[in-house]
Amino acid sequence: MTPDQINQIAFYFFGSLAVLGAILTVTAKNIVHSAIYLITSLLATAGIFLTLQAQFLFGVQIVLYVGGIMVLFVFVIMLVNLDVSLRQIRFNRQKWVAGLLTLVLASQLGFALWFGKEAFNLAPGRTGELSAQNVQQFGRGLFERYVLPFEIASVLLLVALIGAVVMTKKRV
Amino acid sequence: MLPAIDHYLFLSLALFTIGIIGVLTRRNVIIILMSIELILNAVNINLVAFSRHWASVDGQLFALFIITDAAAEAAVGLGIIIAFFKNRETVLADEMDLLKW
Amino acid sequence: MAERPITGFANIEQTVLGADEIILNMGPQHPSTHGVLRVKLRLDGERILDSECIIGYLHRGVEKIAEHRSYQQFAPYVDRMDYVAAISNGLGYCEAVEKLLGVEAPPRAKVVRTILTELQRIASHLLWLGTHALDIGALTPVFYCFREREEILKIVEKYCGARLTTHAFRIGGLQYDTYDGFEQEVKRFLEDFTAKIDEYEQLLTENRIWVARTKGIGVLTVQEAIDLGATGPVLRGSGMKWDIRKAFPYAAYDKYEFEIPTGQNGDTYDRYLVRIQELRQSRHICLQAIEDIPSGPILGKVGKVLKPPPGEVYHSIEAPKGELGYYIVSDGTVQPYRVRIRPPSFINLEALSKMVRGHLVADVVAIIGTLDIVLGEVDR
Amino acid sequence: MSALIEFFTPHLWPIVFSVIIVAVLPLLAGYVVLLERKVMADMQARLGPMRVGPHGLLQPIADAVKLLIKEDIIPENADQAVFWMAPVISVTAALLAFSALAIGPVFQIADLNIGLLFIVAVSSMGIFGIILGGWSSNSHYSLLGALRSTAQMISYETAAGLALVGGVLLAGSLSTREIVQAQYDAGVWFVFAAPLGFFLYLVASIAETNRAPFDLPEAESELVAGYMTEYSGFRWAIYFLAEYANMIVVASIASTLFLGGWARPFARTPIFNFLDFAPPLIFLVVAGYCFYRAPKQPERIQAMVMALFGGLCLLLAAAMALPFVFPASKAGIHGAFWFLAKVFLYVYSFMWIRFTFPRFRFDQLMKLGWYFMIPLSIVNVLALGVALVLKDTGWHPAAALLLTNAATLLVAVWLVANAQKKAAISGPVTSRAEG
Repeated sequence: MTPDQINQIAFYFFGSLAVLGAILTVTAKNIVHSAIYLITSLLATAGIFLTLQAQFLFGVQIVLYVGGIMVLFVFVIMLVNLDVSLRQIRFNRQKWVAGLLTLVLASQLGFALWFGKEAFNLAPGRTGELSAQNVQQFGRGLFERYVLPFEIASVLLLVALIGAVVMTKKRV
Repeated sequence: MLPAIDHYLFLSLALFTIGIIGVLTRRNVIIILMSIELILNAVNINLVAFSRHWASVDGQLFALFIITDAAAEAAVGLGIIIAFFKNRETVLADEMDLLKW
Repeated sequence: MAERPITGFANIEQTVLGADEIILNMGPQHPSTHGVLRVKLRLDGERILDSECIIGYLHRGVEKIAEHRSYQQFAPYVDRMDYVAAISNGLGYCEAVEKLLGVEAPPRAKVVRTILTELQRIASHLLWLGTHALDIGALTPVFYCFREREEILKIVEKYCGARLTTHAFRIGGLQYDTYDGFEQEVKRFLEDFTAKIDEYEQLLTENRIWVARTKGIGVLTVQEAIDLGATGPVLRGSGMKWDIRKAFPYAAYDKYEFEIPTGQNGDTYDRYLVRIQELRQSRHICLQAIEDIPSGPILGKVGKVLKPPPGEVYHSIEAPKGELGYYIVSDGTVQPYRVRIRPPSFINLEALSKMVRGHLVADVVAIIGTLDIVLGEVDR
Repeated sequence: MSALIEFFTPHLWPIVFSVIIVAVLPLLAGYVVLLERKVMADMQARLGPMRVGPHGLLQPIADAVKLLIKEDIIPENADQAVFWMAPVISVTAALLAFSALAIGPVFQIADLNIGLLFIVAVSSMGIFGIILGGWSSNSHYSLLGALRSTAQMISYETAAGLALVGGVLLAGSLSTREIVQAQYDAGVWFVFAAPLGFFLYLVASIAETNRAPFDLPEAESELVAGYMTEYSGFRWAIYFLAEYANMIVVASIASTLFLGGWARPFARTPIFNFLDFAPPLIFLVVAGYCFYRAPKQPERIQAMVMALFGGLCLLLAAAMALPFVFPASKAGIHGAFWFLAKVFLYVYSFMWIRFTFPRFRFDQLMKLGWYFMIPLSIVNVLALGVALVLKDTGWHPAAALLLTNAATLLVAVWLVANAQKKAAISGPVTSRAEG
């Protein structure tokens, strides 16, 4: 078993886990179960990041997505009434139309990807490997080339923070 | 040798589609928000796969920005849900039919 | 919602997100309801909108039992009401029956009664302090308190053979005289005791978390306390200088000088300070009493069969928890026609729902603690 | 088969270490519990467990056996699958964090380049064990406990993370190995370079592990047992294991980042080389005490266990003395000793705090987190950044750090004073009752 094989196995394992989790997220009856499946899917995505040598992003995905955002989701789910939601109809009226249209869109995109590989120039690109020490590269990129988007993102977060606080206060 | 890049693209496409189906068909707003997270996640896989493909960290940086964005979106979205739930006692999208309350 | 502005609940403007209200049953199986009290709380998040006390899980019909026992036979039953201060219960009952009979205990008996009752008050307050601190999360004071309480229980055990439900007194005086070395042992204990109180205070009084947890919590104004009929440290913590030991002296209290500590704001912290001061005052009283115990008989002139003349009597004493009253009606037979007990815990407990409104769940625990209730007495 | 062996050969040591951690950690956690009970007893003027084995030395094993053979109860209306899964998540997260921790320079499963981030990430997963356990029990106490713990852990994780960022800034790396190396090279532990950062991490880590005075999620006197009210037997034991494993994890992080990791105190000062003799000597003394006490035990079995314990200590002392014979093994053996010594010191401080203070109320806890801890940790990171810039512009590092730390301290004092002023205005004023 070579490292390549391991990578292959890891990709298919995490990939199928992510898809399975996603499907169950959308179809689950209980919202908390839904959230758990989404967490599974996100963790599987983190695993995929790991196979792509994006270690820092792997950490960020777990800390922010799983440890932050999903906790927030679960928190809110517990605050809003759960017993009622179990008895409600899961899907809305236009579910068949919506599902069909989405599948059409997906098949179009898939068709384009499958038959248009050359057009997208998806042949193996540069042979250079990402260095194993890409945390340093990552930091450099963030604070040199992309420092302006970084600052904008921080402002965005601040705005979101204030917005969330203002909205959830009882009286504004 | 990793799986070729189009494997990642198809995985991403699958997640994206499932996310869209969730957004369009579910009634519960929280699930809709979670489906949006799925979509963003699908985009992240694409970005990171290309980052690896082109041997440059730029894609990862974009993915980081998207995660930031997802955090902001979740905070505001959940804030709206809580505010709405306080007023109308519902979290169903098709019952949110008032422009102002 | 509340009739008065919510004072203790610092300016949290509804941190709890508006989830729908839930009903939380605290007890009867709950570690910090001091027995089998059940408090039904209507909560908004963790904020209390309403509360209701449900009692009676420990009801034994003590008052009814009295009607089928002779006066002496009933005396041990009162020990089972406030079982952490059995001696005080016994004193109240004995004095009430003595009043009905028109006899008086001899001076020696009175002084010994005073000493034992004050020791019991210290023991009761120590138990309160330890469990109250434990409820608020301080794990250590309870063991320090029990260390000293153990000394008192040892003295009581040596005196009458029992530690908890003592049945220490008899109608008309005492059954036993003090044992040899009683004075020395009590004195030794009292002399060390100030340092021990300082030790508790070191752990709690200035502790910022303790102050934050108790100041402004469960505020009861003087008027509210009077309206609710609260007595004892709960009333004194609100600032009322009222103590039956001073107002209607019984036993030998008129011979000794002591102060009535009072609080100012009527919050949990003030009641804590009041009780700590009471510990010091009780020690002071005991020290005075132990200095000269008059010699003489220990049992007054009462017959073997007690047949009080028909009539009624109300006698109350200052038990550790407040005014403990006995209302006894005699029809001239050997058994009382009716005994009605005014238990301080039961009446102080009435204040609970007023005090907890607007506070958090954690404060309920602090407030139940500060009321110092014993369910055996509430339910009888 | 041969392919498998070939694949596993380079990973032999990591696998061995993982097995050791999974096997030893529950035992260690059990003995940390015993230690805690003994420390508690000592502070509370009593003896603590004394029955099982001499001085209660076998108590953890007895407890474990009792918990394992207890009836396994799942509440009828509980969400079975989630109820089953929640404690497993908790303990998995706690154990996974060990994979990047370095217990000494040799004993490490993997030296990740995102080491610290990985540890923080996987231990943040532990929240799910608590919140899902609380939710699935279908009990109000559990749910309130779960909600409390979620709010608390999110708030304090921010403060803890920012406090760690301070240390990482000083070290310039996320890898545990390089962080320790940086402290060794600098000749000073980061606790002295960033004392406020250490203090913030200490407080935040207590809150993160749900220990008193921040143990609101499981506040015994209010919420019975918080999120684990409905748990019993083995599942409860798993939660317990997770809690103590988490304690060891945060202690390990703190000793790696702030207390010099596996480096001996004064590692680069030759005068203090005599400290190398400390590890075997300490174990020798303990062994001597055990042998001294063994004949005095009331029961024969107790005497035997005591002697056995003494023998164990003797063995450990011999192991600690090994480096004097084979200098090559010094780094591994003494490194592990110093690291574990620091971890236990940190855990001891947790216990000390627990038995001294009453519990915070929930709103007070959140106020402390958001109004004091988080602003101060942000200021701390900024100040350390300024210090690093000053160093680059030619300042002496000590002077730069002194200046910036003083500035942070001023901010802290200002925050406290401000809060006190506010409390004085809004809160009722009480003077002591006269008596």
